[in-house]
Amino acid sequence: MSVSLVEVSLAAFVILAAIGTAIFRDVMAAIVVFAAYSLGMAVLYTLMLAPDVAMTEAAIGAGVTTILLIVTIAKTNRSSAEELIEVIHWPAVVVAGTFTAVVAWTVFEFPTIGSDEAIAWSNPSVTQHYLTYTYVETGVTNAVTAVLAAYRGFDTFGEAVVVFAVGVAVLVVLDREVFT
Amino acid sequence: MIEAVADRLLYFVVAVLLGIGLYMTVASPNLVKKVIGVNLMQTAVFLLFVTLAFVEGGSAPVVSQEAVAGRHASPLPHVIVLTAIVVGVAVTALALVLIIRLYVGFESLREDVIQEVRRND
Amino acid sequence: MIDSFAELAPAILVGLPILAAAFPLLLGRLWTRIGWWISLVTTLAMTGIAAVLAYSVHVNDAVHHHLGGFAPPIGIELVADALSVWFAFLIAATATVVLAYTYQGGPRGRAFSSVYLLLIGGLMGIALTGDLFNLFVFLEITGIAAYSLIAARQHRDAAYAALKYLIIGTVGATLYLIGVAYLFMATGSLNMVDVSASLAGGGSADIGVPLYDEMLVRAAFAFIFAGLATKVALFPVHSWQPDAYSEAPDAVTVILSALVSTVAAYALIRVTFTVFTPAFFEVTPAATTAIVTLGVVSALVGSILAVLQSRIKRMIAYSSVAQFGLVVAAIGVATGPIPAEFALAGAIIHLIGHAIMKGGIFAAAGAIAASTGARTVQEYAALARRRPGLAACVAVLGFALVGVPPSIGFIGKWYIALGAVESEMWLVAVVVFISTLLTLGYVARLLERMYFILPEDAPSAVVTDGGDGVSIGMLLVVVLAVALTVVLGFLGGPLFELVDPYIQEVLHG
Amino acid sequence: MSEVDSLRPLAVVLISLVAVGLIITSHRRPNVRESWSVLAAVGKFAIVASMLPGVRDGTVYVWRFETIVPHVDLSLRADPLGMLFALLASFLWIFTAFYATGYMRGLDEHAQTRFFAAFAASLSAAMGIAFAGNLITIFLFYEMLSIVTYPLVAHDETDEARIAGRKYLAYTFLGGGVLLLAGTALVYWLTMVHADPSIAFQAGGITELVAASDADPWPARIAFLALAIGFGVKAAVMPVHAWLADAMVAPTPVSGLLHAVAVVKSGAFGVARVVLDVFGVDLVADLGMDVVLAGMAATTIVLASFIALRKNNLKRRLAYSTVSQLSYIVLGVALLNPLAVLGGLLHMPAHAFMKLTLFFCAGAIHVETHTDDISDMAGIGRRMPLTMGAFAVAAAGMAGMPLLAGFVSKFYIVTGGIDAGMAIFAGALIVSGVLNVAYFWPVVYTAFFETPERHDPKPIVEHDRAPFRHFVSDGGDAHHDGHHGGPPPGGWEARSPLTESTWFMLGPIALLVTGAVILGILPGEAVFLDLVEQIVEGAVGGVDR
Repeated sequence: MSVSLVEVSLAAFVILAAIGTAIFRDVMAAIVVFAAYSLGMAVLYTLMLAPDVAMTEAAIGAGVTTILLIVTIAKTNRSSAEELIEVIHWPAVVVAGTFTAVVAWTVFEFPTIGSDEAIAWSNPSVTQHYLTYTYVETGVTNAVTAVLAAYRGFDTFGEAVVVFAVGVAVLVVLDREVFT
Repeated sequence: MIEAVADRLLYFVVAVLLGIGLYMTVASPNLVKKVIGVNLMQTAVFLLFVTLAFVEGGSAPVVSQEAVAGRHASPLPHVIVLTAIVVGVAVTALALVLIIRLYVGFESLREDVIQEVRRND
Repeated sequence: MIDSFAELAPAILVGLPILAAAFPLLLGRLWTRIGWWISLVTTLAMTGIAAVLAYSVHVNDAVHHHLGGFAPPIGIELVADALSVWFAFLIAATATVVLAYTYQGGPRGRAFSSVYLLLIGGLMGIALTGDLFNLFVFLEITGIAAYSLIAARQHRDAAYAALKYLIIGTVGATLYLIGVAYLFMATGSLNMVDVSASLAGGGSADIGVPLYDEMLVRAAFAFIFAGLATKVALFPVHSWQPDAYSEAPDAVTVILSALVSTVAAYALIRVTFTVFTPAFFEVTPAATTAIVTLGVVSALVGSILAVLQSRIKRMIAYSSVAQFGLVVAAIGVATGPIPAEFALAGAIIHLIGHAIMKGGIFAAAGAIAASTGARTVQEYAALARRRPGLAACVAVLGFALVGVPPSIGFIGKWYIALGAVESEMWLVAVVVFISTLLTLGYVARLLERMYFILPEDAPSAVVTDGGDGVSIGMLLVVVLAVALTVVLGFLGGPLFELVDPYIQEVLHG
Repeated sequence: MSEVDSLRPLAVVLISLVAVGLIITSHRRPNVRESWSVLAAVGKFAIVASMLPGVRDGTVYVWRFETIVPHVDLSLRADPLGMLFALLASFLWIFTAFYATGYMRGLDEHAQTRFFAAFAASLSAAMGIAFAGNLITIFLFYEMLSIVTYPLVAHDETDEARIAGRKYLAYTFLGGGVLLLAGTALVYWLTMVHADPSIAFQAGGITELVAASDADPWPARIAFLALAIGFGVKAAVMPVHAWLADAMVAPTPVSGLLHAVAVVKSGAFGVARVVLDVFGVDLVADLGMDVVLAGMAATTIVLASFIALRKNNLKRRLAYSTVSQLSYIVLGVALLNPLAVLGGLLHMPAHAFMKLTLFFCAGAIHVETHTDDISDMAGIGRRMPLTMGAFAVAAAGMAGMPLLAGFVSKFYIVTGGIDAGMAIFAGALIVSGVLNVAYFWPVVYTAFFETPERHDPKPIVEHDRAPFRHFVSDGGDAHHDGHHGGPPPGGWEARSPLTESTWFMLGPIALLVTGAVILGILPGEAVFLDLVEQIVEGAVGGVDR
């Protein structure tokens, strides 16, 4: 695949934003940069043919998460920003760098992006089954919706449970009761 | 080599983002930034899934009404990511509530300060 | 009759506690203690269902429940086989018993009941699911419930322990998810059985050649192992566990120590043997070496750290790090070149045994703290005079942990040691035996304090009056754990028979 | 040989466990409590004795329970070797039960209930070891014995007692938890190669083990060493003997019964089981392990005798004597020759009777006069004539004086050693005999032929160095009395044997020393010789006397 300029610049943007999030000492600044990062990711997802994911990321990653973070800062404190940039923790850089290097090393063994020979795409009983029979079996044209709601509805059930669990968990953590 | 990298560019982006996220989780003294670090790692994994679902010259996974295979991105990784995004934000919410409670208890969000206080207990 | 019921049972086991979790909140207005009763009814029903399911699986065959009627690898399945049913039963039964502890001992709120049920549902999902991504979802449900249960103790240290666990646990889950992504890239599938077949060259991917020597597959195993290792609390990613166990409310510690890491270790067994299978390790002996090494190091370091602790709950928590090290080492041994049935049996039996023993010890520690206020080794001085019954229970459980027969601790250790000998991994054998002495180191220290300190030497700061903090329910949990620990110690043969079908299946096809 | 299913072996184990419960529940009424001990002791002996005729006729009483691990069930078998140990320990417990009552009350000890309960429990464990039908079962009871004797060792709750207790636990768990378990696992694995695993005791050795060790002798050798040293820890074979001397801080009945009869004998008994019934004499010889074991035993015999010479505290001297004498048993068994095995096994009862007498004497002296050190005992024979008389007889027996119990067993070991062509090891016995005289004679001499005024403070070999002496010699129960014991001003008063002490203690002493004499004069009349011959017959082959 030839890499488009858009893709390269977006890649550069998210990496820079991520670095910014990591090094800005002011938490508020980090949050704002992180929100920009999420938006960058959402655009990347769109490029990768995942509009559903992109919309969710924009709404939840860039939206809800940012709001939650800001509320937290409002309830606590915004770390004083005498210096712009965090002190670099070199041992952690080595650890994280090693981790990145190991992952990058395995990446060379990956199928190339977008290859139709990659088994993740060409598996006849999974991806190809969804792409072929979704409408016949479920009556939905959006395969993502079909997988989400029908084929792997149990995951979605689990997802709903997670949300419910966090709701109740917050009650426990804050020692609150409802409906009393 | 260059071609091998170019063909897998976003995967390398994933590797770099994972590293940055891990760095924040391990090294950030501020608890809020630790949580952001965890989020960064998660979004990197999302990108990994979305990228591996991609197919060259394809379209979004909206399928035809016939039982014919079209050239669309694989829907399964997208579903995984959708679920994982929601799970991730839920966990983040819980983490932030814990952080607020910690701030009430320790009057700080810095891990080193909290550990110092705990040692002195 | 039983067969058709067994077909449904896995879905009921996972769904029931989760659905029931809504009711304590909804019906909370009616009656303040309704949450506890809902939990009790639910867990009792689950125990019964799990027992019937276990019986059915034992007599007939494994049950595969296709959720929504979509057969794997298209859909998700729940699998109740000769391994998972026992863990399902362990989860349900332990959840029921620990309720006895919470009746008086708390925490009690309605939200607590909900989260408790969600925890059980999450654990049940991990035990029964046959899908790699679905496992991740249930890991997260379990995690969220566990984090908040720890923070149910309204102390700032508990919140800190919960957040630490949350961050490490989430990173672990993320690592696991990366591993799943790699496996998906290699096979295009998420169903455990199908992925396993695909790795062997067949399955839905049907590539024709085994994929065991692919970098993708090896990296996938490394990530999944690393992710689950954080959940199991293996050294060096164990650091959340001592904080979590010692800061959580006592009842929560009991359920955490008995089930949470246990089920994570179960997931490790499941992934190692059902998904990757011994054939993978034959091609990748380095993986065996890595697992064994990490397990062994964890067993040694955990024991040594346990000896150094002064607070009881921390000491027992580090002991868990060590015991899980032994379990993981045994898992590693079982993947070795010489098929070691005994090692795998040892890992499974020691896992179950550890759940019973550790749950019992933590329950005893909680009861002792409730009645005397003693929470450090120092304060346990002359405890045998003040609380002879509880002290005796701690003594029995402690010796069981060391591996003194007759006890489930001995049985587990015997199988692990025998497995190490069988597969001629002498290092593991030596470590199993050395860990006996180290375990004795911290157990004996505690027992000596309890039994051989004259009352006048005992610190006076301890509350010695009353016994009002202890309820019958607490004692029941302790006594039950002691009884099970000893009785199961006589049943090593039958226990082996129960898990043997699974072992034969994964080791000999 | 026929096997008969029977509950009697189980009853032997359980009876004192039941007594433990009764002892604890009747803790407020000492008389009732002590009568449970005595009743259980008598009952236990009665059940053991009831099996004796059957066992003599070749019957083996067996009780089996659930499979603990695949192919191994929890089983108790009353075979001749087990009977030997069980008979001995249960018989001597009767005396000890009386003696302990007198001793504990005489000193008004604390925590008597715990003491008697743990005591009864250790007898259960000892019986379990005696009758265990396989390595797992014996391991189970071996660990149980370690645990229930720990409270007895640490009984005083002083720092010294606690340290001794820790040392004891560490050593016994090294032996039990680590080496025994490792050895058992190895044997299980070795026998698994050719057939179903088998770790049940068989007179003459486990057959499958022979085939397994033909292929590669090293695992079998390591298994043998692990098992032999594992049991050797309790038998106090050097270099794993150090716990025994420290454990002498325990009350004397403990030292007597447990550290001269039940515990240490269980170790020696275990070694005998391993040599005779696990590996079998032929395999041990093939593996070349007989020389190793015999070498360790012979070294222990001589070295421990030398150390005993240097001990001033009477109980410590007795303890090192025990270390030395136990290795007689191990040596006899290790020589593999029928006569030597006979002698070794016969030394079990012989040593038990004599050493128990000696400990009871030391205890009686402690209770009556609070004297623990030999240097303080000049002329004490006047004060306690019967006690010291019994002491002199038993000590002579220890040294191997003819007509006493020790002579017969030593005679067989030496003869067997020469027969087996290992005269050098037999030589160790002769040397040790001389040393026995050297360390026991001064005690007797001091007691009877010296007075505090005319006491030669310089013994044959110098005592421990002064700076250490106070601590080292502070064994026994010294903390109960502010002073250090020793003769009252003006020397010991003379007392008649009838009034020197309570008959709770004197009775057992008198009976035991009589027993030691009978064993020496009429070995054929006491049941032990026949029993031992039967064992040797089954495990080694005919005894040609």
